[in-house]
Amino acid sequence: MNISCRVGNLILQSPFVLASGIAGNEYSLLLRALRSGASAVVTKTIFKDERNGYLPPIYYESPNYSINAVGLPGKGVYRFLEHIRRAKTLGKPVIVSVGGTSIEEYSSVAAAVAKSGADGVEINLSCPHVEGTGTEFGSDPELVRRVVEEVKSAVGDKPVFAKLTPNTHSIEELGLAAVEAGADGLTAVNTLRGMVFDPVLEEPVLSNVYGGVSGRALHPVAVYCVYALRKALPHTPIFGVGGVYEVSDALDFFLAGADAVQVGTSISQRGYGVFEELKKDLVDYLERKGYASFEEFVRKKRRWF
Amino acid sequence: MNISCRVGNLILQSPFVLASGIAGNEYSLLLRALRSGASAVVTKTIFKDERNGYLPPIYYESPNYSINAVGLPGKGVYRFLEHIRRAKTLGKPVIVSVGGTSIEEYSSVAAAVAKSGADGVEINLSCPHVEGTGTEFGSDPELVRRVVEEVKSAVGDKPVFAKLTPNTHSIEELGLAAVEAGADGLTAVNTLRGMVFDPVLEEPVLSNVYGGVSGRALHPVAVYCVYALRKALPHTPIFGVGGVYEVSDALDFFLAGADAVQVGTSISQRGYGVFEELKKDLVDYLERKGYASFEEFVRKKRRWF
Amino acid sequence: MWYHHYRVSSNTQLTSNIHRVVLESTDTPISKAKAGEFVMLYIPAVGELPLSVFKQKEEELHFVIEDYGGPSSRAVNLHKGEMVGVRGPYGRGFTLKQNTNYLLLAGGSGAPPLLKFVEEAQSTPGVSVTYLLGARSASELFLLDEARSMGARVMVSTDDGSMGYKGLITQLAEKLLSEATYDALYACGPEQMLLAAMGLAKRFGVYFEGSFVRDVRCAVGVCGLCVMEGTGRLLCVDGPVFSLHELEAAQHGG
Amino acid sequence: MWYHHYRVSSNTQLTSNIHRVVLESTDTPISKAKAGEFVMLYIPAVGELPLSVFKQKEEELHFVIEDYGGPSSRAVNLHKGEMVGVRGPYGRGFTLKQNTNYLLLAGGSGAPPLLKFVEEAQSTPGVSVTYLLGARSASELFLLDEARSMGARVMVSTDDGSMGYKGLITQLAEKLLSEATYDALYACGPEQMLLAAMGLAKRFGVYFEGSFVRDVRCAVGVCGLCVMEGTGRLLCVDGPVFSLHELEAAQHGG
Ligand SMILES: Cc1cc2nc3c(=O)[nH]c(=O)nc-3n(C[C@H](O)[C@H](O)[C@H](O)COP(=O)(O)OP(=O)(O)OC[C@H]3O[C@@H](n4cnc5c(N)ncnc54)[C@H](O)[C@@H]3O)c2cc1C
Ligand SMILES: Cc1cc2nc3c(=O)[nH]c(=O)nc-3n(C[C@H](O)[C@H](O)[C@H](O)COP(=O)(O)OP(=O)(O)OC[C@H]3O[C@@H](n4cnc5c(N)ncnc54)[C@H](O)[C@@H]3O)c2cc1C
Ligand SMILES: Cc1cc2nc3c(=O)[nH]c(=O)nc-3n(C[C@H](O)[C@H](O)[C@H](O)COP(=O)(O)O)c2cc1C
Ligand SMILES: Cc1cc2nc3c(=O)[nH]c(=O)nc-3n(C[C@H](O)[C@H](O)[C@H](O)COP(=O)(O)O)c2cc1C
Ligand code: FES
Ligand code: FES
Repeated sequence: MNISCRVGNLILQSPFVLASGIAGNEYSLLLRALRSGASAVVTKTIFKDERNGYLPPIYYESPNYSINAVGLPGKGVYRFLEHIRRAKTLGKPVIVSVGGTSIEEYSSVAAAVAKSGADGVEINLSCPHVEGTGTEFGSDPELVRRVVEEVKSAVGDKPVFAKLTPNTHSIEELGLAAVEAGADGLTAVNTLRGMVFDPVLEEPVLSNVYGGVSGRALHPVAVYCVYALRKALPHTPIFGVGGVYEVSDALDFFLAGADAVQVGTSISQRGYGVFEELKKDLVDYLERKGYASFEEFVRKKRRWF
Repeated sequence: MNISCRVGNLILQSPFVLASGIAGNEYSLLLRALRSGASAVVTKTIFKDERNGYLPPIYYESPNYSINAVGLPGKGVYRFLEHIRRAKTLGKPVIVSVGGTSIEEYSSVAAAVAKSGADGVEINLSCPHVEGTGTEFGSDPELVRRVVEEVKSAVGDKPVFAKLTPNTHSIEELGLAAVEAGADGLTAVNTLRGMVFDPVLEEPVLSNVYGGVSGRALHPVAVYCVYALRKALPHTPIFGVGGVYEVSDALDFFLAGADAVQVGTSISQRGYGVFEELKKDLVDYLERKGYASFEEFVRKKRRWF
Repeated sequence: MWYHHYRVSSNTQLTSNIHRVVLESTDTPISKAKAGEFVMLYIPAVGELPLSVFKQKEEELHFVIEDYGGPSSRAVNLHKGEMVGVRGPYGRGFTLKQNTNYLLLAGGSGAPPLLKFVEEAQSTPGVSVTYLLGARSASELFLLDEARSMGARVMVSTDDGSMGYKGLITQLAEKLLSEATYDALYACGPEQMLLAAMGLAKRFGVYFEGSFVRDVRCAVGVCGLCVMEGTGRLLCVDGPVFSLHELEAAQHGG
Repeated sequence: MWYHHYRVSSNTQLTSNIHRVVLESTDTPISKAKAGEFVMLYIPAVGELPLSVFKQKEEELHFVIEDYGGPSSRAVNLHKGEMVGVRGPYGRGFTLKQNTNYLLLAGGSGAPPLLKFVEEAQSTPGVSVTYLLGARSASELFLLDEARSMGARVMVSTDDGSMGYKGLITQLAEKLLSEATYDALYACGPEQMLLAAMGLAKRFGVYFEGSFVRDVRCAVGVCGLCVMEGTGRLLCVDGPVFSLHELEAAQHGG
């Protein structure tokens, strides 16, 4: 069963990709995800300079959701370039997530990683818990447009994905702005702003007080976002992200219009084995349903658009 | 143990109120909720004219969330007035949720229900799945301002609550607009736009294709919304709504700054008994922790503001 | 799991507008339903409708469905092999007690829950069942042998007298109630018939339960659309079967 | 449940900057940890830090905590009655095999997982344990009787010679390894000590495991901050205990 797919001009052996920020700060971890069956990886969001991130607690899990406020720690782009080169040694696409607290930072980081061999750039316009970056750019279509334009002109022909926030009244508006400004594709979505208290200790758990909700709770919202984007943009490559645990979660995204999915939080519960399991379960599903390939399934099943 | 509380000038015997749209379309159901221990009820959203709503499937439940697109069916305001009068016979507050597809409709419905004895009006600025109402007004601070102003001047001294959407990049902005325009309080939040597929049948389940996510998945997002509003508006009465199943869910809201909570989806799983259970569990909690009353707990535990 | 998935294994026409549809589970079947309990049948891209469980085996679900012109038109035309979703069972069914003499009144597609009741009654000590089915004419009667084979005394009424008693089913029931003693009167059918049956039960001092129909959309007690007006009772969780006592509360309101 | 809640039941100072803190469960206790596994200790409004489980009974958890100046300063000052959260146990601990002659090297607050190992080894057939604790001076040594009472041969080293062997713990270990045969060398302590111990193990051809420290924040394998550089291994899920083999992969990268 052929489960390869195309997302823009990226050719993927399967529609299962590692999401940004999930143990994606080191080449050896990126290689591990790729060896474990991810068809591509998105790195941790990279900034120009070193960032410490927040002190723990930075992560909390309930049966219905996870929430994190890691605070985008990282060594800065120049120390990361070597990691891009090393992560590429398996020949699978390495997409680098770029961040910035200014349009200039976004584009200079993007230029640097593109030059070091990134196969694509994902612009993090959607981190919900760090001031001065992420949603502060990504909630305003005009800023989305400007960031995407600058990044696109900085990276030349490397594909650029705009990663969008679900914390909006109109994800279509944000997606349209990104695509009009030259984005080659979209990633939907980042986490929803949320908060958790420990009820016994009567305290907000996260050191940052609030954070981003991912996992199962995010799933139906993320599926809707992909659907809304697909309606508005019939031909734009779209990664679906949010609560992919089982193959049925991935199918939701494919049916809603995603070309491939990224996998994040579920790795904390299912480990890296999740990639091979998803691939196997997708093959089983397609066989059982009598599809000849993943591509055929996608082509046939988009009746509601 | 005294668990009464004030939400603006409404005095409630407990901080547990029936949320709008949960079997709130008939006086006998409102009375049932009140007799089952709700300290107040919010009615189904009422429009000027009769509305059919959507055909089933209109509701879907997973362990992690519920999703609905009921489509705001109702008999229209004039046939509902009698229900308000009858629901009031127990002497507990009856808050009427008002809808509109124009500012004029919102305010005329509000005027009619206020005259028929509604103890408060909640403006539904946040239904995510019906075109021409709800979020179409509630996502734009300027429209929020105008609707609230008109409704407030139509209902005189009856308290007006603006019910807000979490589908926004800044709930503070919406809350501030409502309060500046004269809202006496806020209800946070309505459902998040979402979508669900049946993976075996490969179809979007809801007849409306997308709907509103409530229940457990909404909870951390709703708690954040209340927190953000409380930071921005230290003295505004706030109802927290979203995924209250156990008393610990309610405590999350109280700790985040809510004065009381509304209970919706959990009734589908726990039945009307949920109100007495929440009350009992709150009393137990306060006793175990050594608080003298609910009011004392609230006063003491707001360190992070 | 919200929807349990089933494949249509047969569809038999019983009358001009009533079909028997049999489903076979393709994953885990729904749990056991009692007579009067219902499920929501989801037909992809068509809609969802409430249906009483008529028969249930391990992996099988049987319905008797009448074509009313809406989604039910599609339901009666389900063809072998089609996939559907089923959720439930929901609600509260008919009470079954030992040593009781039951009179059952089924109006048209109201038959399924009562036929299921006959089946359940079969193995209950001391129970005797008289099953009445009413229709406009003989060609609209169905599944009489089924009822007989399960040990019920079966009688029918037709408006045109083409078979059995000529007249309304409630008139036949009135006749039977005046001739003999019954402990309980259970009914399912159009609202008018149910109200008439309720009147009979009161007049003859017989315990009554009836299975009603309202606008069921969520089936889990949140949308409120299936309210039994004035009672605070929801058909989907508190019914669809209500006793006389519960329905009188309906009339008094509050 | 993410956090299991505990109340501090005692806090005993062991050295100038090392305390033994005992917690008592107030709801459900965490499940059993193996020697080397760790938990995250959450001190409200302060933070969270990874700690090896030192002792564990049904409802009790014991830690040995050193004050490093950050959140650990608050942890060593936890007072009786204070409420905290604990999540875990996380990671993979030390391998314990029958009929093995272990040499354990504990540097300062690296003692707790190895003391727990001594306790587990006690009831394992054919196991003998030599436990070395190293510190700068005699006043910084602690819990030696605890180790002795559990059947370990205990030896100490101090930099200033104020007690036991004068010199580094790895020098003492080198001496012992040249004098006798050990099947396995297990170590926990500062990274420099661990690397030196690893060198010894290689030189003497002894099986090695060491418990390492990295920047543990999520403890569940998502943030990536605890990566053992170049290995693709995460300390929080694949460690904190790594064998020589796993660590050599670290040096070769990829
Ligand atoms: C608990 C329960 C159990 C049931 N069990 C069974 C069973 O076992 N077998 C069975 O056959 N049925 C059963 N029913 C009834 C069944 O579910 C449907 O309600 C019934 O079949 C109505 O069919 P429909 O949805 O096709 O028609 P509807 O959608 O009700 O419509 C019928 C026709 O009337 C028109 N119409 C309806 N409402 C309006 C309106 N407001 N304005 C204008 N036009 C309108 C429609 O367009 C259509 O043409 C049960 C119902 C309940 C509540
Ligand atoms: C698996 C595991 C098990 C452990 N078990 C134990 C145990 O049983 N007992 C025990 O005592 N410890 C244990 N530790 C270590 C412990 O969790 C803490 O890491 C250690 O106590 C550090 O303490 P801290 O957080 O207070 O200090 P840190 O926050 O690390 O800081 C120490 C001091 O250095 C400064 N500092 C730290 N980093 C920087 C920087 N980047 N720039 C500038 N200043 C900096 C801080 O401000 C502070 O003053 C374990 C660690 C791990 C990973
Ligand atoms: C711990 C953690 C760290 C994350 N860091 C980033 C990040 O650096 N950049 C980014 O764009 N998204 C980041 N995300 C968001 C994920 O990439 C993803 O969009 C989101 O978690 C939803 O997917 P999931 O439900 O599969 O986790 C992070 C998520 C988690 C849980
Ligand atoms: C079936 C259903 C119908 C609803 N109808 C309305 C409505 O008419 N008006 C409204 O303001 N909110 C409506 N809501 C939203 C709820 O009042 C509430 O804001 C939301 O469900 C979150 O709370 P919960 O998680 O406790 O359900 C509805 C929710 C559900 C589940
Ligand atoms: S059908 Fe929704 S409450 Fe009964
Ligand atoms: S601490 Fe986050 S991955 Fe190990």
